[in-house]
Amino acid sequence: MFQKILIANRGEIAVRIIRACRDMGIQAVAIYSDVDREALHVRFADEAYPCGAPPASESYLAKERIIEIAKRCGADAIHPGYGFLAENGDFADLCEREGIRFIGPTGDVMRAMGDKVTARRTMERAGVPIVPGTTERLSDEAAERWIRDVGPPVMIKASAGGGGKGMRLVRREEEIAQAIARARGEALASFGDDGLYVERFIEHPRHVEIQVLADNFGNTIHLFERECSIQRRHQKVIEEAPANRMSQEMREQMGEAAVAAAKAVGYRGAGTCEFLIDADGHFYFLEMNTRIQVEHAITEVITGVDIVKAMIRIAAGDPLGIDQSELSITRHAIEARIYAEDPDNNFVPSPGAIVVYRPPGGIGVRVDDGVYQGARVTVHYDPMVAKLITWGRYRPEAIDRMKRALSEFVVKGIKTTIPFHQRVFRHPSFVEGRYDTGFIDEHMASGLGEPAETGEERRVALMLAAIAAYRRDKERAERASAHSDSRGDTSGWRAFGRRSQMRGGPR
Amino acid sequence: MFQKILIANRGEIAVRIIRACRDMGIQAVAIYSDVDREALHVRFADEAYPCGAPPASESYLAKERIIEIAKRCGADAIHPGYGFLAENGDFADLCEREGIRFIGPTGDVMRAMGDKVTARRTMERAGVPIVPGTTERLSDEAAERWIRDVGPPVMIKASAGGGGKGMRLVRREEEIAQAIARARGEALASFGDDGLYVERFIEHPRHVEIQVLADNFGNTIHLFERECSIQRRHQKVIEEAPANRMSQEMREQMGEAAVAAAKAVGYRGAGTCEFLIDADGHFYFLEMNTRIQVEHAITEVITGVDIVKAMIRIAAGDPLGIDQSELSITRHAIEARIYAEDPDNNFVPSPGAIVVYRPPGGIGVRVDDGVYQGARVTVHYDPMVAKLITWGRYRPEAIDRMKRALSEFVVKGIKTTIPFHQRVFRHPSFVEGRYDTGFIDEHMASGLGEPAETGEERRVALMLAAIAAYRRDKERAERASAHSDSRGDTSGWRAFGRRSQMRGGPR
Amino acid sequence: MNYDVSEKKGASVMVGLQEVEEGIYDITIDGETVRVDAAMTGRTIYSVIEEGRQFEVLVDERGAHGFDVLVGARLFHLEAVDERSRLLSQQVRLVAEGPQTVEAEMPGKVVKLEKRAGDPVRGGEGVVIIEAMKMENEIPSPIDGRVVEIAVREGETVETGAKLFEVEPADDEAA
Amino acid sequence: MNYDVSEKKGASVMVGLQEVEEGIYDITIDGETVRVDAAMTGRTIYSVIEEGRQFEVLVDERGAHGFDVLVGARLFHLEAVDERSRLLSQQVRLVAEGPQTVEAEMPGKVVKLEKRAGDPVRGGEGVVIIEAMKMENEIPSPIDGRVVEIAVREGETVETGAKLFEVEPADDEAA
Repeated sequence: MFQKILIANRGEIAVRIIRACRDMGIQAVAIYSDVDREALHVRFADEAYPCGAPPASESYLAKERIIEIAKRCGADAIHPGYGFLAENGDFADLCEREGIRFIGPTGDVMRAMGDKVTARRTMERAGVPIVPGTTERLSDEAAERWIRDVGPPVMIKASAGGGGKGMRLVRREEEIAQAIARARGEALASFGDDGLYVERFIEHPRHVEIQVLADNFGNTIHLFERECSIQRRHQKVIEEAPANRMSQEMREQMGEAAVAAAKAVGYRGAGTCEFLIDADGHFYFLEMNTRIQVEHAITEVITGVDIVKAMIRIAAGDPLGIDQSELSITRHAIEARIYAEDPDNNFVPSPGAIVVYRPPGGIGVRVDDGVYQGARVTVHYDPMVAKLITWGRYRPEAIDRMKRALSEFVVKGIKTTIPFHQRVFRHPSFVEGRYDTGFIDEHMASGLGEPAETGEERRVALMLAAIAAYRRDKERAERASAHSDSRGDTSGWRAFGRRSQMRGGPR
Repeated sequence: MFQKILIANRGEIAVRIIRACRDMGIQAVAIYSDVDREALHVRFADEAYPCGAPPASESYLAKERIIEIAKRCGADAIHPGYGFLAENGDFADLCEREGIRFIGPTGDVMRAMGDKVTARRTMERAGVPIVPGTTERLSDEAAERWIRDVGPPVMIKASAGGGGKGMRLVRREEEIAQAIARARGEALASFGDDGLYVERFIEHPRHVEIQVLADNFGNTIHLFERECSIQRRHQKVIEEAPANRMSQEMREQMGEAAVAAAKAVGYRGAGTCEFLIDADGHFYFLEMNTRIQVEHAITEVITGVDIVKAMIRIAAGDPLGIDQSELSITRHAIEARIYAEDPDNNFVPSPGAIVVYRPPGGIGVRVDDGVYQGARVTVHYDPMVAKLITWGRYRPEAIDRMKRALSEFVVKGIKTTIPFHQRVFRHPSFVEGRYDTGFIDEHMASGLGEPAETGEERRVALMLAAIAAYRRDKERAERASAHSDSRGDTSGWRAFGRRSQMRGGPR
Repeated sequence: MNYDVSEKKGASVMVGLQEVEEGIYDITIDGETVRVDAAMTGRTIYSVIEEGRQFEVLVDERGAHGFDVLVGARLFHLEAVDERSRLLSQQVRLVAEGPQTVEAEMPGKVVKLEKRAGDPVRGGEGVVIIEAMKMENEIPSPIDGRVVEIAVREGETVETGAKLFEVEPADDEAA
Repeated sequence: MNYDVSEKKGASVMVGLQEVEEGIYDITIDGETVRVDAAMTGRTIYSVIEEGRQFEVLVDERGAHGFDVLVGARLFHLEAVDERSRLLSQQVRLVAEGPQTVEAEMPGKVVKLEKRAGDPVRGGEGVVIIEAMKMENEIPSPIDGRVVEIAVREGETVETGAKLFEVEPADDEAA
């Protein structure tokens, strides 16, 4: 087993991985950019080294520097977390060349899955259902011909694509030529590769993914599914496991498809196969994420399997040691991502110092966070500050606990998406489990779903504003009089001063 | 279902019950003594009413006042938690007479179990194995005769007993007469009842208990066992589930015995049958606790059943809705009780204000606490401030996470037993699961098990003491100079002042 | 003591406040007086008890008279002005009805200008786009009216509080 | 700047400290100098980095020169005295070697006196029993010697810091 692992990441996932190292008795090495010296992941680490200036390109993406730190401190392995270098095949290759184990699949596997056209062809060969469309890069003419044959609506996508870049929806034939041109331009600009392919467009699909684990001895298992249909700007905000409206046989079919996909590319480690499910309940392979997912925790809850520890053991060459037959779904889990954004102001980022931080607790609640009271959220990195995971024996219990946990979760100093989540979990469509990727646009357009303001809450708010104003004025007056005379003075303000000291004392 | 429940308790269990009410959409009413106005359970409640002076006898034990509050605020039911009025049969009767549902068994059942001699007789009749000994109250002569017949070592116990009061161990025949006299005196003083009985003394037993749930429709199930052998002064400090060295058939036998015991007294609600297990692996009924246990959470973890919610549903007249066959052990869980005591100073209580409070988090960790940063721990009540529960697929994973969680748990301002726990969970006998109720006396006598101090830690401590002293001196000097002249002054101290302001700003 | 409490752009309510003993207040709203026990439990977190009902309320000061008050899941942006300061604050409000200046709420990079000086603009319509935290954020006009000035250039990096643009209300166009 | 750092009743170690820039120190112990980056992350919690190794260290001030320092699972009770104050503190230590006064560490009720004035007592042996937090706590003598005075009565309630009893060292009996 490894003696020392360098975590090439920051925030909650770095803390999550450090915890796994602690649990395994492995030394954890953190790296930090100049603004992260006081970040939580540094405080949790056994060793910590600066890795450069705040911009990720100069620190958390600085391949050579990170390798050099790993070699200098004698780390056996590097865990990339998610984002940053997690799906960078060249970095994986570099690690192996330098004799440091990269905790994840090989660079070749990442590249094979990174190129969507290649991935689609591989999956098709492996018998995994893909979204109907082309499986090679198309010339303008070929693309136009294909679209006219099948007819709109279709989606033009960049082969090197991801994150919605180089993607164009075609609803009317007149749009074809311009859409192709735009997509190529964006693809070239974003990825330096203008290869395109075309897919049939699926209206309001559901997004369901399968977690897989594969070791170096041909053992490949799946840990069931996660439903990730609650998205905003192609960004997942709420996930749950198991999925809604999922029959046991569909679960098995998707699980087998995901295992087949992983085997088709000789996958190693933890990975996720993302699928779209259309209105008729057909599922289509979308892409494979060759890393740990943000939402891995809900799968850990329902199966009891520690996925990060499994990744480390697999990378160290241990056999998986878990048989598919041992696994069953013993809980229902939900995750809410808490972002430093202002949901009442178009989700504008809200950086700053966290002056009050009280995460929720109690039964059925797990918080994976990367901040603490006094921590500072900067503009440089992903605005997610915490993941709130709740569970129960059944889904309603998990939702009840989520609503309760959100009501306990106090973060002051920055705005967060906690109030937004409180609206989502009260919404009938969510409570019934009948939603798709259109949920937020349909139901959460600003204002919509806003909790009906009770006169009660309003009255209390008015009173507290007055009380807070009064207390502030009073303290100011007290400070003033305290300066004006240092002799004993018996004005109400001074008396208040003494009382408040008494309040501090034992009672 | 109830609309409103009054929680006749405080601290972590009151918070636990309020959370269950929140999860069920039930209004939670807190009561607070004069020192508890700012306690966490008050902040979490929907309603809160003062119940009297700090001494429990004048507040949390004031039956009539609590009933009166419940009636005034229109509570349907009262949850007593543990301690205080939880096992007070008269209070249960009073509630029912006043038309308020007491969440727990009837007063008669409590009394039947409260009187040890009656309980032993009932269990014997129900075929539940009891510690060999007498099953009626004994005269001095009868007691002495019995002891001489079987021979020492024997334990003389108070029939009304509990908490080690009125208990005397007899190792030599010469001690008999005095031991009987002492036990009677103590029993009379403590319980106003000098009834005694005698049991064979079991050396270093293990303490294993079975959680049961029973509804009003004759459904009685058990939620498997908890091992509570790690005790200090008859007080549990660490519990785990499932128990060590427990075969499946012994688990079934004990489960059946516990269910039989509950049925024998027509039990309703959640209860716990405590058993002693001797060195040969025989188990003997010790007593039944007719309330929620401090350590209920580890059973919730391994079974997924929310015991507090089940108690409320049963009291409301709902059927249990869980069949024994549905239940299985899906995790291993451990609880460490965190007390406001100084383990390095003979566990002297350590009340005071909590200036820093950072509970642990992440995978496999639950914290049930009754405090917060800024809260005040008083001398008036039980010194337990939090329960730390960790779990894993298997026991070693639960222990690894416990050690990690303890290392993350920061409580400053008061002393806690966290360092003590860190020693226990490193001890080979615990790690191997080979321990009994003698564990702490044998292995944790003060100093023993103290972590080997590394020169490293010592060096760092010396450095930080110097740094802290330096920073304090520096700030004092700065404040001084700031007063001495308000004009711009460029001494090092002033410059420091400016720099520290800069540090406060965005970076 | 009396305070005028109002939601931003909302009518104001007169709140009478009398401290009975420390932390205990008699509060009068719409002629009705209630006794309130407001204990501070940690920074900015109040435990409020009114006739038995307990509320956990978080209060953040915002500027001279502003208070963000969170009750349950509901956040209120309020202004509390004591009688003495009321006149002044009214003047402030009048000013606030003239041309509006919009400032950057966080540091970031200006990636796009969607309006030019002189363009008409609707309230909520985007004027500039700023990239921060790996996301593009459209900064909208607070009011219907016309863009008076754009104070930034594309590609420029701005700090918190930097002036982005100025808009004047539609009705001012009559002038 | 130089500090004498010692564990209670332990030998003291000279620690040299030179601030390089804010939060960065050159620390000299036993002639060896290392560079230490000590960042404060929240009250009393330090993140310390020395040649890459990171330690989370909690420091509590205790009285004039006392610091409780928690490193990992290990708590150190230390005294850090700068050179100027050393002489003074040495006098204090000398005093501390005379008769010892034991005070209540928490409020509570005196339930039992186990010694009388004049009784010989061993270090660690109980002198009075105080009940607090529903538990009886035996307050032991800090040293071998003789009880000089018992300052409380059974049944009496005592506040934190109240004098409980005084003992004088055995060797003083020679005097």
